[in-house]
Amino acid sequence: MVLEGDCSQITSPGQFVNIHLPGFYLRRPISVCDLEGDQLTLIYKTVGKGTAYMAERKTGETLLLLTGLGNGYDLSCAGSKPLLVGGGAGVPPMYFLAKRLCAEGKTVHVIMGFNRQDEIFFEEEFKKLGCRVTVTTVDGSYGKKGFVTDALPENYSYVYTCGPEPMLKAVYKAVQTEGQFSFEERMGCGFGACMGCSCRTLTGYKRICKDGPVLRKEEILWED
Amino acid sequence: MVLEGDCSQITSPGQFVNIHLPGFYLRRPISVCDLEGDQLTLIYKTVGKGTAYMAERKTGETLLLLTGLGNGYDLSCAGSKPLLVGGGAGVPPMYFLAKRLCAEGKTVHVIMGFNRQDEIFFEEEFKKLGCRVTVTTVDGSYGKKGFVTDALPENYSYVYTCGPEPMLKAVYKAVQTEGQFSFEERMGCGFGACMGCSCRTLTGYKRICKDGPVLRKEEILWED
Amino acid sequence: MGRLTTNLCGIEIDNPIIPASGTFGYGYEFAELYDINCLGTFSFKGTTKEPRFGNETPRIAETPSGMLNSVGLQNPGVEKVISEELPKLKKVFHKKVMANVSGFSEEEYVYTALKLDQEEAVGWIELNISCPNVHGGGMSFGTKAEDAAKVTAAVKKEIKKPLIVKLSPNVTDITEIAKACEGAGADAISLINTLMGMRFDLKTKKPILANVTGGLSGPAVFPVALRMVYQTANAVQIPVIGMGGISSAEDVLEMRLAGACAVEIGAANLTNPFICRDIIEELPIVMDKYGVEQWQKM
Amino acid sequence: MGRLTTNLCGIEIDNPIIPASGTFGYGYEFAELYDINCLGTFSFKGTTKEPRFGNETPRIAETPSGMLNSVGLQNPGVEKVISEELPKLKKVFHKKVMANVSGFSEEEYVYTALKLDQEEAVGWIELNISCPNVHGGGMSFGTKAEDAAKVTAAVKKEIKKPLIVKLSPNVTDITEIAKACEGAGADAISLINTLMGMRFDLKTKKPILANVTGGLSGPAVFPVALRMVYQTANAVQIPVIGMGGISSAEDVLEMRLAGACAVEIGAANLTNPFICRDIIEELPIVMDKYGVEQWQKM
Repeated sequence: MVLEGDCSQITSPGQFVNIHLPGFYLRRPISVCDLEGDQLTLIYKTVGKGTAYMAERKTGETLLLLTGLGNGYDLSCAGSKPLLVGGGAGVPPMYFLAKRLCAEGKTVHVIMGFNRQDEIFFEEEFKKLGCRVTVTTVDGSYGKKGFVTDALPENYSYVYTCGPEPMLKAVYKAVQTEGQFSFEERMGCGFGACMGCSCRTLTGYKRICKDGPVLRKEEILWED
Repeated sequence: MVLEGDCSQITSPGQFVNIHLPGFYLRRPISVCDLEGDQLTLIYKTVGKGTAYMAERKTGETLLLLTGLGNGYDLSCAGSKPLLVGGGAGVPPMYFLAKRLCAEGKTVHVIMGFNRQDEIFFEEEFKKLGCRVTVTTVDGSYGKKGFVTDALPENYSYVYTCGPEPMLKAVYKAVQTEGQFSFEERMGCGFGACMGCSCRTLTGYKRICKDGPVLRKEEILWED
Repeated sequence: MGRLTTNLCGIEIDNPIIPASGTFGYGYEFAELYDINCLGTFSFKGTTKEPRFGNETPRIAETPSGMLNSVGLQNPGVEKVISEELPKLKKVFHKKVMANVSGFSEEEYVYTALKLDQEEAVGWIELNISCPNVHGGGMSFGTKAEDAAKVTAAVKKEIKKPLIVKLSPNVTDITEIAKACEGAGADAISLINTLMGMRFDLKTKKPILANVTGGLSGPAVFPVALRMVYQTANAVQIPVIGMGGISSAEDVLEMRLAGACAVEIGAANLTNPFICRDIIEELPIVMDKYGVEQWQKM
Repeated sequence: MGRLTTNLCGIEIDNPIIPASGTFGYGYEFAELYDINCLGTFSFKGTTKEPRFGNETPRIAETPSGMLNSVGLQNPGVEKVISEELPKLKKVFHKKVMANVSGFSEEEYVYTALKLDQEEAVGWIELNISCPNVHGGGMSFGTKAEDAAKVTAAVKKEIKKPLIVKLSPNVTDITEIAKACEGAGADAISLINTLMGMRFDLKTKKPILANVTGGLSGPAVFPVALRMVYQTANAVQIPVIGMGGISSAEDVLEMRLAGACAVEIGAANLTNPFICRDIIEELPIVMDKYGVEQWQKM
C-alpha cells in the first residue's frame, strides 16, 4: 500500500504508523517500509478483518493515520558492515533501514527468513539498493533451508533485526555483536498513553509503542 | 437515490425497504418513491448520521437492503377520484401510489404539504403523471398558505395519506371519506420479528413494520 | 452423529444454533425467508399468563454496535400462544421448540410454564428471570440469588421437561445466581439477557425510549457475555447456553471456548434475518479453519 | 463566566471535558500533540503506594466499538509520581490536576491519597475503587456498599481536597454503592469504570488477555454508562461525573442530560489523541444546535 501525505514526523527506519480503519475500534500499527518525500510505502500481510479491509482499499481513497510513532533504529551504531535480519512481516522495516544505511555508504548484508518460497517478497528491491541478500526458507523451497540464524555470516559490525519473537530470541543468542531488536505487542493507543504494550527490560519498564519498538540488545530481558 | 436490483418483492405503493449501512447497527427504513422494473427510487431527507452516510454514496456503489416490507396501500378502495395527501417526508410514497392509480385511469388529486418553499420537491413529477396538484406551505412562501387540511377539495372518493403524526391526525379529523393512513415508528427489524414498533388499533395490536405501515381509517386508535 | 450435533439436556439437536426469544417471534416471519428447520431449535417470544401490549413506543434505539429495546414482553398470553401461535409454529417448524416463560409472580411463572410444559411441540422451558423492561417483575427475580432459586424450584417441581433458567447480566456476581439456580434444580443456564442501558434525544432532551431505560444487545455486549458465560461455566456443572451479541460463526466458536454447549442468537436476527442459517452453513468451514472436528468435543 | 464553565466541588474549571485516568498518562505525551491547557482538567494515571508493573501482556484486545484492557495499574508508585511525574506534568499543564488513587487495602488508599493531597498541583483526589484488573483489590472495594463506604470515609477523614469516588458498573445496584459513598463523605461520584469482559483467540483457543478478563471501554458501553449516570444522579445530591464511551460533543450533551455535571473521556483518547481538544471546540457549536446556552444550566 502506497500512501501520500505529510510524513514529516517519520524520522527513523523502524518507526511505524497507526492506521484508523472505519468499523474497527483500534488502529492498526504497520511499520514503515519505505518513504520518499511524502510518499509512504507499507507492506502488510492480510491476517484478519482489519488487514483484509486495508487490502480492499482502492486507488484514490483516503485513510487517517498517525505517523512517526516509536523510537526507530539508531543508525549511528551501524559500523561499516551492518547485518540486517528480517523474518516474515519483519522484513518491510529492514528495507527503509537498508536504504538509509546504503545511502550512508555502508556495506549492508540482509538476511530474510520466510516459511516458504511463495511468501518471499522484496529480494530484488534489496539487491537494487546494493545489499548483499541471503534468503532462508524453513521448508527449503528457496534459498538456504532453515532459519535466519542458519545463515549468519562470519563478519559484521552490528545487527538490526525485526521479526517474530522466537526469531528475535534466536538471533539474540546467535549473534556476536551488539544490536537493535524490534518487538511486536498488541497495542492500545500506539503513542505511549495507555500502557497496553509494556514490557520489562534491564533498564526498567518500557512501552513497546513509545520507548520501542526497538530495544538495544543489552537492555533486553527475555520473559520466559 | 436510485438503486438497481431485484425488486420483485415490492408489490404495493406504501411499502418500504430497509437499508443496511456499514457502521450503523440498525437498518434505515425508507419508503418506495418509484419503481420501474428493477430500478428503485428512494427520496429521503438527511437528518442524522445514517442519512448523511446515504447521501455520501457515489454512483456504482452497492448497498444491502431488504425490500417489499410492510403491507402497502390497497388500491382497490380508491374509487374514481382518490385524494392523496403527503406531508414532507410522506410525499415520496405518494408518487409511486399516484403513478399506479393514474395507470388505472383514476382522477388523482395530490395535496403536498411543506414548511417552506425550499423544501418542495416532485411537484412537476406529479403533474407529469396527470395528477391535479395542490401545494401548501406553512409559511405561505409557495402555494396555499397553511396545512394540507386547509386545501382539502370538495369532492373525492377516498383518501391515501402519509406524513408526520400530527398531520395524519388532522387529516383523519378533516376528511369525509374512508381512507388509508401510513404511520412511522422507530423500528428494530422492519419485518415483524421484534415487536419494536407495535401500536394499538381498534382491531388489536399491530406492528407498524409488518401489519402496517398503512392502517385503514376505521381501525386507527389515537393514543393521546 | 453430525459434527454439529449437540445434546441439550437430553434432547439431541442438529446444531447448537438457537435464535433467542424475542428476536424470532413464533418463527413464521422467518419461515417466509428460509426453511427454519435447519435450526437446532429456537426460543419463542416470551410468554406470560395474561396478554400484554408491553411498553409504549418508542421501544427501540440504536447504539454503537448495538441496540436498546424496551418491548416489555408483548405477547398474547399463554392461552392464545397455545391455541393460536403454536399451531402456526408447528406448520413451519417440525422440531422441538424452546418455550420462553416470563411472569410477575412465582405463581404466574409456574402457571405459564406448566401450560407450555404440556405442549408436545415444546422441548424445553426457558425461564426468563431477567427481563430488564418490566417493572416489579422479570429482572428482579434474576438479580437476587434467593429469589432466583425460589422461582426455579417452584417451576421445576411442576414441570416434566428440562428447565433452562435465563440470567440477567445486571448483577455483581453472576456465579452466585447461577449456582443458586443449579441448586434449585435448573437443568441448564442461559445467559446473558440484555444489559440495562439508555439513550437521550438531544432534540427533545428526553430519553429516547418511552420506558426510559431498555436492554442493550448486539455485538457491543459480546465481550461481557463471553466473560459471564466463562465465569458461569466454571461455576456450575449443568450446561450453559451462551448468548449476547453473537453475529458470526467465529463468535459462536468463541462462545464455545468460553464454555457454552450451545448458543442463542438474538439481535443479529433483526439486522440480518438470514444470520442463523448463514452461521449454520459457515460453522463447519470455520471449524475446519481452526482445526475443530466435533462441536461437542471442542 | 464562559458558557462551558463548570464548578467541580468548589473549583471552577473552564469546561467539563476531563481525560480519564489511564488514558492520558501524566499528560506530556498529549502535550506533544496539542496544548493540553485547553482541558478542564485531567485525571492522571492511577497511582498506588508501591510501584507496579501491572499485568502480563497481551493487555489489549479489540471488541466491536470498543476495547478491553487489563493493564492492571502499572505505575511507578506514589513517591516517584510525586518526585518525577508531577514536575514534568506541571511543565505542560498549569491547571489543577485530578489525582487518581488505587490501592489494595484501606491503608494503602489512605497513604497514597494523603501524599497526593499535599501536592499543590492536585485539585481533586479521585478514588478508584473499581479497577477490574487487579485481584484482591480495586474493584472489590467498589462492589460492596459497606466496603465502598469504609474506604471513602477513611480517605475523606485524612485529606483536605475534594474527594471523588470512581465506581464500578459491575454491580447489581449502582445507586446503593453511590449512596453509601455519599453517606461516607464523598464530594462527588465518577462513573462508569470499565465493564468486565473477555475475548478468545481462536488460533490458540485461549483468552486473548494474559489476565483472562479485562475492562471493556469505548462507545459500546456508552448506553450502559448513560443509564448508570442517570440512576446515580437521581439517587445522590453530590455532583456526578459521567464517563464511559464518550466520543463526541453530542455524547457529552447526552451525558449532561443524564445528569452529569462534567465528563471524563477515556478510550477515545487512545484512538484519536486529539479528541478532547476537538470536543472542547465542537461543544459550543453543538450546544447552539440544540439550543443550550450555558452548560451548567442545561
